[in-house]
Amino acid sequence: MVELYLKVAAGGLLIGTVYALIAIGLTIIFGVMRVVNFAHGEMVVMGMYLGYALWTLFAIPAIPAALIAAVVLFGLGVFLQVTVVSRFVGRPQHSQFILFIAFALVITGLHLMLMGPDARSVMAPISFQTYSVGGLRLDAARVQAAATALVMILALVAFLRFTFIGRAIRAAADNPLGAEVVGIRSGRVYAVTAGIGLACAGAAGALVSPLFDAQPFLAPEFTLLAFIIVIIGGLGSLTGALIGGLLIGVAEGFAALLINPAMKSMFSYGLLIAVLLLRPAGLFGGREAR
Amino acid sequence: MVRRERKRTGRPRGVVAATAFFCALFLVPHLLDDAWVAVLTLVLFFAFVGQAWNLMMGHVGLLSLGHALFLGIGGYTTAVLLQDYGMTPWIGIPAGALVAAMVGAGIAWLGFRFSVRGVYFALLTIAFAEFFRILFSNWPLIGGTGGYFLRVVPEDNVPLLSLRGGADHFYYLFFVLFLVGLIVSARLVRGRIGMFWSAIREDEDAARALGVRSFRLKVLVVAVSAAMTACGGGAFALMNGSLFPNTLMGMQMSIQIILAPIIGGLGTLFGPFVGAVFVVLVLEFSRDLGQTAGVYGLSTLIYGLTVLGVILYMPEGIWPRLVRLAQPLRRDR
Amino acid sequence: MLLAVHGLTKWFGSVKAVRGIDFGVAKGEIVAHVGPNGAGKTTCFNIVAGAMRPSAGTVRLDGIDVTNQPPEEMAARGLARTFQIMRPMAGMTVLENALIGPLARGLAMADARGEAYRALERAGLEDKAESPAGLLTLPERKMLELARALSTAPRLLLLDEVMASLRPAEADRIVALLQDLRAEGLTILLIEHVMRVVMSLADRIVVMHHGEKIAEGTPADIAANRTVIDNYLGRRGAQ
Amino acid sequence: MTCNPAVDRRTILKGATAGAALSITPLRHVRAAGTPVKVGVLLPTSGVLAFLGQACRRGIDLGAKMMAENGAPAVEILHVDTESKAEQGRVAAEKLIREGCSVLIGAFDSGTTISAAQAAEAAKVPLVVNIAAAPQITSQGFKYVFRNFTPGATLVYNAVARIKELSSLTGVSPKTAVLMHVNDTFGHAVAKGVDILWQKLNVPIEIVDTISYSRLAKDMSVEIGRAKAAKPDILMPVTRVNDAILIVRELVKQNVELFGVIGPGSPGPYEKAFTDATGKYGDEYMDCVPWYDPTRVKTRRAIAAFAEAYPDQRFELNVGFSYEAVEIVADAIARAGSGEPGALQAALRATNLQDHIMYGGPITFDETGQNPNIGGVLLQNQGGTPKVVGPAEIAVAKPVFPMTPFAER
Repeated sequence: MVELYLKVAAGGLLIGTVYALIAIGLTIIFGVMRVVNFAHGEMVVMGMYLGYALWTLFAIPAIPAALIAAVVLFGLGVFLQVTVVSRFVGRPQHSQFILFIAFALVITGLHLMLMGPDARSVMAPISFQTYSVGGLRLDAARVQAAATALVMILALVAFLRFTFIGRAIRAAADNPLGAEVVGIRSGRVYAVTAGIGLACAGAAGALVSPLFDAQPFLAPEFTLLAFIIVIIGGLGSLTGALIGGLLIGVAEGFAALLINPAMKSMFSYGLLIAVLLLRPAGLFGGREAR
Repeated sequence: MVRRERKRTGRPRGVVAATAFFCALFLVPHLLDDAWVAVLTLVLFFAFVGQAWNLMMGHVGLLSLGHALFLGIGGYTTAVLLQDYGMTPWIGIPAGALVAAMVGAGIAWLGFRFSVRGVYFALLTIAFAEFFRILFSNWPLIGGTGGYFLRVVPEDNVPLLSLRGGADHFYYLFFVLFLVGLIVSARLVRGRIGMFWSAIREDEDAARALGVRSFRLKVLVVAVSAAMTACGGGAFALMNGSLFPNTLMGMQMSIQIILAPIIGGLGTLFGPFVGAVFVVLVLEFSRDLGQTAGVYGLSTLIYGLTVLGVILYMPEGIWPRLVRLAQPLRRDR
Repeated sequence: MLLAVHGLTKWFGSVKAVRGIDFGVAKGEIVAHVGPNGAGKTTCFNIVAGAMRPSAGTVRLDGIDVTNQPPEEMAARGLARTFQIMRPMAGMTVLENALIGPLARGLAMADARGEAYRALERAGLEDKAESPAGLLTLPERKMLELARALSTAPRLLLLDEVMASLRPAEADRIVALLQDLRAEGLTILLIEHVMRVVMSLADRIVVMHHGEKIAEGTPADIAANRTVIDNYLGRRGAQ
Repeated sequence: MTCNPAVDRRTILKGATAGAALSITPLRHVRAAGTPVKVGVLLPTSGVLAFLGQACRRGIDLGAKMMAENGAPAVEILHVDTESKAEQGRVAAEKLIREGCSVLIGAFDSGTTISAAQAAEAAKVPLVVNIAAAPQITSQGFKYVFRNFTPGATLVYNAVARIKELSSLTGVSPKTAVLMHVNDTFGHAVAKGVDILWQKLNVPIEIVDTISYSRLAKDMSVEIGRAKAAKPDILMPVTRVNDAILIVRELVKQNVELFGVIGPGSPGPYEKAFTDATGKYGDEYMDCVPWYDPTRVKTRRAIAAFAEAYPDQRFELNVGFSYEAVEIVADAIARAGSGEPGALQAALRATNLQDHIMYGGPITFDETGQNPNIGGVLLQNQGGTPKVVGPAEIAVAKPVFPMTPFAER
């Protein structure tokens, strides 16, 4: 039994790291533009399909595929931001919401047309491999995905801290008006932010492609998951998203183990309600968020 | 916006147009075949629940993304009272509305008590809707995910008593609901309460400083909206004869509910109907096209692109645009 | 005293914005709060109006403890206020803006309309009754703030810098209106930077600095008070 | 699109003819011969269930083609997509009835089927249910609904019976089992049925744990971890395709040692997507489902025709039952001698098809409209394809039980 608990905890932490990467993508866009990307899950699924296609066509494994997916989705993010989303920054929430619902529908439609409705699974040996760590068997794909996600998160943090544009993004997130005043061109900052947000989603999608089968209709689940993590961690906070991701990964694992797997996400929603009511800044957010 | 409409329909021309419109709607089953009647029934359904949602968003500025919850509560209450307790939907639907109003008021009370606002309020509604969806999915008494089914309508069915029947019957059921919804909304919105609601939407702090008791008025609008949505859910359950938490109470349904009023025009009385016509017809059209072309996913793509087009080029919605086209000389903006 | 504030204190996190202030406003009196930006004047206002809860201290209206009452309750008790940053309900017409107050008092629609028109007339906005409030000019918005406050038929009026950034002629109109109102027996508490106005209008002046009351008295007293001149009037009084 | 019904009719007809031209070319000859009877088909060819809806559609189209070749009366197939939405069932049915369809086939999922059945019942047009397992479809008193698919209870009865006789078939007697099921409409009904029948049939295997998981499960590691902890001899998962694949992956990764994995009436493991994704690890996975009878000539012909028409697809039960639905309708039309819905209803009620492709007795309908003679087989994936391994009378292979441990593959 102890082994099972350890395994659930380890599995939760590993997948939680990937969840965190997804959530960071969502939170960074919100932090800077105050725009909520309701099509985030669709972007993750896009990454999954990219992972699938890259493996099936060119035998590119998940880690390089994640880099490619990140680049592709970065491009998509910049494109969408410059062409459409920029006009919606500052517009009412319902308007933004419908915009992203429309994105979600278009992307799902394209997925269906290109890939069909059936689940696409990466048929790679890694899907069946495990690492043994002190008697604990861990999925190879999951360990690799978590490690890569962690590296990407750290790289992102370094980028935000040590590059000019990264600092501009952080400044914009802290105070959009202030950033404008000190002369940071918000258009460029916004475009890069949107690119990074989508890149996170895409990379995470490609990383989990050997673990989960890609299917167009998985998307809403990912979106809601990212929301839960982000709210629990505190909207706009990277650290919060990381801790939130790990927390949700582990919590869902234990809820499934101890209560009822079919009801495990009920636990997450209950937690979400509690956090929204009692700690709107998130469990780990310092600043008052509203 | 509310105001502009009032003046418009206040004129003879507006009254004539509105009367003609309702007569046409009333005659639909005599003019069109059952398939169109079924499609228009869905239009009326989405117009009605869209109207209910619009009360909250369009008139008070409270964004709910979890309205499917109230649909589910209304549907399940009506269905369970009918099937397990033999109660006519004449009792079941109001009972569902009452339960939904209480749940809605409870959520609103919690949310406002802890001053949850904006995106956070929207997320709170999603969280509650999903929470209840999973709860209903795992509730054996109502069949869980297995669904809840109504027995077939008996031979000696009296539609006016059982509220169940054929295509025409459901058309008129939703027609009446839509009409009542429109009248109730109009009376609320144009009366004293509506004035307070608008004030809250525009600036809650300023409204409170003028003596508007915003807390109870906000709880009230959520309760009214929930109750109306639940009525729609009850009738919807009678029409389909089966209920499933995942389809009736899922995120997809919540999104479908709010598309019509946003596309039609927020905060207007006719927007939800116009939006519902648009949304349902685009869906019908794109589905046929996808079927014809044999390309699966085409319908979703077209639907998405259409919604994108509307939100990009008519951000205020179709109805205000129509009103402006009909009266090119009015210049109040 | 119509309004009596005692020991009012407000913390924002670790910053003490208001430090144990006492002041009162008698019936029919005009009292002005002056002081540099950040002196805690608006915070005091917000607490009196119920928009903020004090960390300590009491607010009494007619001798009744109304500390922590919400703004709508204060409005029902006859307190009306304007906002420093104007907040017209932009999507509604000017008339509708002025209707909210009377309706909230429970008047029937027809009576409320009459009240609203009367308030607009006093503010000189009757011609604009049907235009959207969002289209008003800056002075018109100020007048709308005032009209909206008057529409609630207040006993005590709280005015937060209504004169700011108005031209002298516009400001004079407001001064005249306020003098009329006082003549009708309305009690007024105002925050004002324009010393010319304060000196001509106020019966009593409360000077605030760093969240503390540093002086109180008639305009003549204050003008003679060295501390005040050093701290505040020293710069502005010369204008 | 306008509100003019004529326009829409044209659109639909065009759609139908285009569809027919693409997939069922021979129909054109047939239609020339006489006035074809219009058969409306409602399936979820888009939306969440599209994968399965499209499999059904292949079965329908193949059925229509084969019937035409066999000289059955002319039929014209009209397809309408239900988008996997329950409320579309009614709209789709009304549409098809408006187009003059005198009989409907559909609708795969239970919610849509009930919704369509209400419209069919009101219009007195028979509905032949190809697939949908909710017991309520034939227990709510519909007079125009005929189901040639097993309701949950029968499905489970057959499955449990197959599992019970497993030990006599193989000489190995498992003692304990873990039941896992996806928490959707179907999985829920089946799992409930298994619980009830386990007692009723006195199966000498103890169910030590029951685990239900969300229909959108992306990850089964915890579920399998929990199942493993119960140390069962057999695992009985009621799945869809995706989760069946996830389960196999987890079993391999967690190196769970079992006598066997047997789905009690579970969709999924016989799908091509499953065997493709799991490869050698998907072999020896068993399932108890209604299935085609591989020993019949008719079946072999249908499979051959299917392989020719859809070389990349597998002929499985969705295809088979949809095929049979067309066969039932064609048979009823031939006997009724007219395309009038009332006559068709009477003819359907009197259906008695001895020679058909799915395993079981003759196709007949009892007073509730249910075919009570559908059997269930024990399938086992061998060499990447599902093979019938039980009951002995139609088995084409021997069951491998206990299965080869994953580590030794």
